[in-house]
Amino acid sequence: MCLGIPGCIVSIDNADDLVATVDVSGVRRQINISCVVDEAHPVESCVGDWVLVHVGFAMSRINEVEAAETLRLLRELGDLQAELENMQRPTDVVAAEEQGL
Amino acid sequence: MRYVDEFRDRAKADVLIKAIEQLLARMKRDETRPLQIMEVCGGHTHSIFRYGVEGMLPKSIELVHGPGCPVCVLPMGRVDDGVAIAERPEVIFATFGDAMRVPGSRKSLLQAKADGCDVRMVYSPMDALALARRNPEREVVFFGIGFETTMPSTALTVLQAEREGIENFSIFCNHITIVPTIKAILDSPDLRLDGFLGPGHVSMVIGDAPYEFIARYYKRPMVIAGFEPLDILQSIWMLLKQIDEGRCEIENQYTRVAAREGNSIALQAVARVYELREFFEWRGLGSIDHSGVKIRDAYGRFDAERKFAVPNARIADPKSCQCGEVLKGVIKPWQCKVFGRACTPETPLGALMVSSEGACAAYYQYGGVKRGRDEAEASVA
Amino acid sequence: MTGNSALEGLYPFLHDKEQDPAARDAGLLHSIEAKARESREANARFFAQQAGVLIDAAKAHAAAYHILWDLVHTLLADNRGSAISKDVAA
Amino acid sequence: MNMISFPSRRSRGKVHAPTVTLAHGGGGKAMKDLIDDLFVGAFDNPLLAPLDDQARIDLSSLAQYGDRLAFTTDSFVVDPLIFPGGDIGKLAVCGTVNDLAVGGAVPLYLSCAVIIEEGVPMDFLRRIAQSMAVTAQEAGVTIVTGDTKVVNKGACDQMFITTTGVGVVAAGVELGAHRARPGDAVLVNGLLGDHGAAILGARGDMALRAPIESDCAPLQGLIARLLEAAPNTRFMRDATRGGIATVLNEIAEASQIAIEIDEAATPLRDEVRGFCEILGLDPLYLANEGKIVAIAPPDEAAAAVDAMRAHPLGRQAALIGHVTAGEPGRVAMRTIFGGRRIVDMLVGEQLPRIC
Repeated sequence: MCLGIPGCIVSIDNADDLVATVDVSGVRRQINISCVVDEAHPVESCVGDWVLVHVGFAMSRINEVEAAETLRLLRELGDLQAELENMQRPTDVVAAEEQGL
Repeated sequence: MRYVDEFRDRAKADVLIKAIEQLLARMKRDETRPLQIMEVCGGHTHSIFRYGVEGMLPKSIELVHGPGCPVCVLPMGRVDDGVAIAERPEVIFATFGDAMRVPGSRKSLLQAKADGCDVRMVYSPMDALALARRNPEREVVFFGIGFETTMPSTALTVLQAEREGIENFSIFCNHITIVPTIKAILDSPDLRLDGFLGPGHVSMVIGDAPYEFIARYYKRPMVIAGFEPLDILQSIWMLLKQIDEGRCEIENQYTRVAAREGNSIALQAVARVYELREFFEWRGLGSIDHSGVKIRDAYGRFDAERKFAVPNARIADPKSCQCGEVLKGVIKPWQCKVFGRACTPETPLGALMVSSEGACAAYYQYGGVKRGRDEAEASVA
Repeated sequence: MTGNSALEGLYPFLHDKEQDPAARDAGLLHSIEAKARESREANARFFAQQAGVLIDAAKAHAAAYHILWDLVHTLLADNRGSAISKDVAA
Repeated sequence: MNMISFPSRRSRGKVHAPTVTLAHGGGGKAMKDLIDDLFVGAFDNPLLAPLDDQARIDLSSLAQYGDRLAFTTDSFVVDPLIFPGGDIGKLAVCGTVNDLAVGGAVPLYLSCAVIIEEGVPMDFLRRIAQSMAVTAQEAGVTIVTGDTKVVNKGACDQMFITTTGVGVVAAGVELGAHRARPGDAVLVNGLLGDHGAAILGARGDMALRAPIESDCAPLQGLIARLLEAAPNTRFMRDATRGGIATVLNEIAEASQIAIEIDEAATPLRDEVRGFCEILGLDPLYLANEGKIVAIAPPDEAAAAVDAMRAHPLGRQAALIGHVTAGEPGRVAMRTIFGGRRIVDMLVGEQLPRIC
């Protein structure tokens, strides 16, 4: 449901109708940005912003901090696993040796 | 591709799979049956099949593919009504590509186009409005389908048409809401689901408050999930942690896109243009109260159902179709009597075979036919 | 209008105050009646629109039956069939 | 009606009308002028010049190339007729040349039948004829016979072209879809899906602007290099409509083997990826007009890839997978995410989706 893709706003084409152009991996398309423009984000400030595009509308601003945080959690999980494995290795080796005998 | 490729990273997938396996190993649970997790959203179903996520998961986790494809659940009668509008000589009928193949009782829009109707595929409702601007002597009707995610775009297009004073544009409104449908699934007596992956893009519009009842009254955990395969794995892991720790909460994995409070501009546009229907018919699930919207009187001139008399036919789902049971996770697609026989993507009987988002079509397309049967045979033996 | 009231409009069931049972039953009744009406109307509309087709189909059915009946009797016995079909026609 | 025979020493006619009319298909002077001016002028060669009802080709001249005649035909309809990276004329030559070349044949002669809707601008037609001439030269083929028809407005969409090609297969070259064996390598000669994306983009329905050009190109040169380097190549096919997914399924079916490809090794242009992500399309099913899938035995695979990479039309050639002994007829893909999915035949046309 609801195919959406991150794109970067590269130009404002019509500030009255809130029409902008986004770039998705080199492909460009005009979209409507009225759902992501408010007092905190006036239309002039939108160029360079990453948005989630759905059926020609920017439906959400992509939160860079949150994206980095999600990835950081995953990295930590990976580090933790690696550490645990390191700690377990001696017992594994012992177990293997016992089996070998 | 930024914000995409990072979330398709294979090394991180391995980490999550291992974490899921470890969690499962120490969890206290009923070992006689798998944990059933429903991804409500068709976008998730698509990603799961597209990236082969299901095969990476331990056997003790079963993904149940939910009703979250607005194209699939469109009842035949509504398709017939759309075709009837498209058949009017003055009409240009603009639609998203995936609605073209949905069968009506007489024909699909694809067939209507072959029969001479002016059916155009568009990417955005705004493109349909542009068609109206360019063709002032014709009536442009946009086939409004989609859940809460898509609703605001159609509403904003209506508001734009009003601002510009465009009179030859209207919406054939079939927008539906997923939240009451989750409730309907939770209310079904044969429910076995252990938790939900929440629809990330619906959530970016409505926020996470509307799901609270799932945790509070139905005591099921939910994790609002993004659509990249890593998002899905991480959400499953978060869900397992909730189950393991005995929590039932609405958590959000997709924080980079779906803010807790949703998008108030989008919601305001929705509230301005639409009002709730008493009930709406879903293919496979029947009539669900307050699960669809129609255009308010104030915008009645943009409502294709008022502009053109539609037959408003009701056509029952085929009796042999077991989509409802598949949707609730009672049976798997391949266990349906007609799956892959009378019901194929070329000649779909049920909702779930209609679009590639549908659970049955996905199984069929990505080779679940064989795998499914093998598993079924193995479980019998 | 805020996002919150928009949500209330979209999902009234989430914002239901503690309803008294009578009001709930009345609501339920109303919903059932609406669905029944809808169904009755669809039925009536169908028969109103398709009456001609249905009658034609019934007639065609009857005619085919007569031909078959005549044929069977012509083949199996003498020409008794026509007398019977006359009876039927009468 | 075939091109009419005229006395061989004659002056070439000239077209003065700005658009094609029914008279240009009527068999009279107008038609002669059209054929002379647009086609004979562009395709100029000794075999075509006499404009007899047929081209006559000396058998002994064919025999120097090999021991079997290859013969193929294809019709070309495309919307729009001119697109980034090509036009219907270029497509009509490349398509037939490639159909011959993937069978191991040296493409030699083409025929060209054109159906034109009345009202088509003469300059446009001239451009298409020129494009065919240039592409034919590039492909080393001669257009030796043809036919022109003009139909009423609305009876066709501007222009349809049918080309038929004749080529010769060298002795010893044996290619067949049934010859794939477990262990064989699956190769492609470059970035996939460019043509499909370019055409969809050029139609403008989805209002996407993408710097994607069709890969439309004649591949006889690349294929000759490939066969030199890997003489035991089992099979080749150009991955046109239905994309590589369809070709792989056809091979798996014909050879009763399984194929497994690796998504990470599958060459795709960033813009094509973006295009597919926006519209919810799968690039494996997008059409190509200058890409082949080749099945090579394991010991020749590396040489085949190197040979293709040394050719301008194969710079991004890649080994994308292997033939396996799995379930016969099954094509699967190891995804970039590490999962495995089935790559099935497409049901109907691929449509953009919102959900």
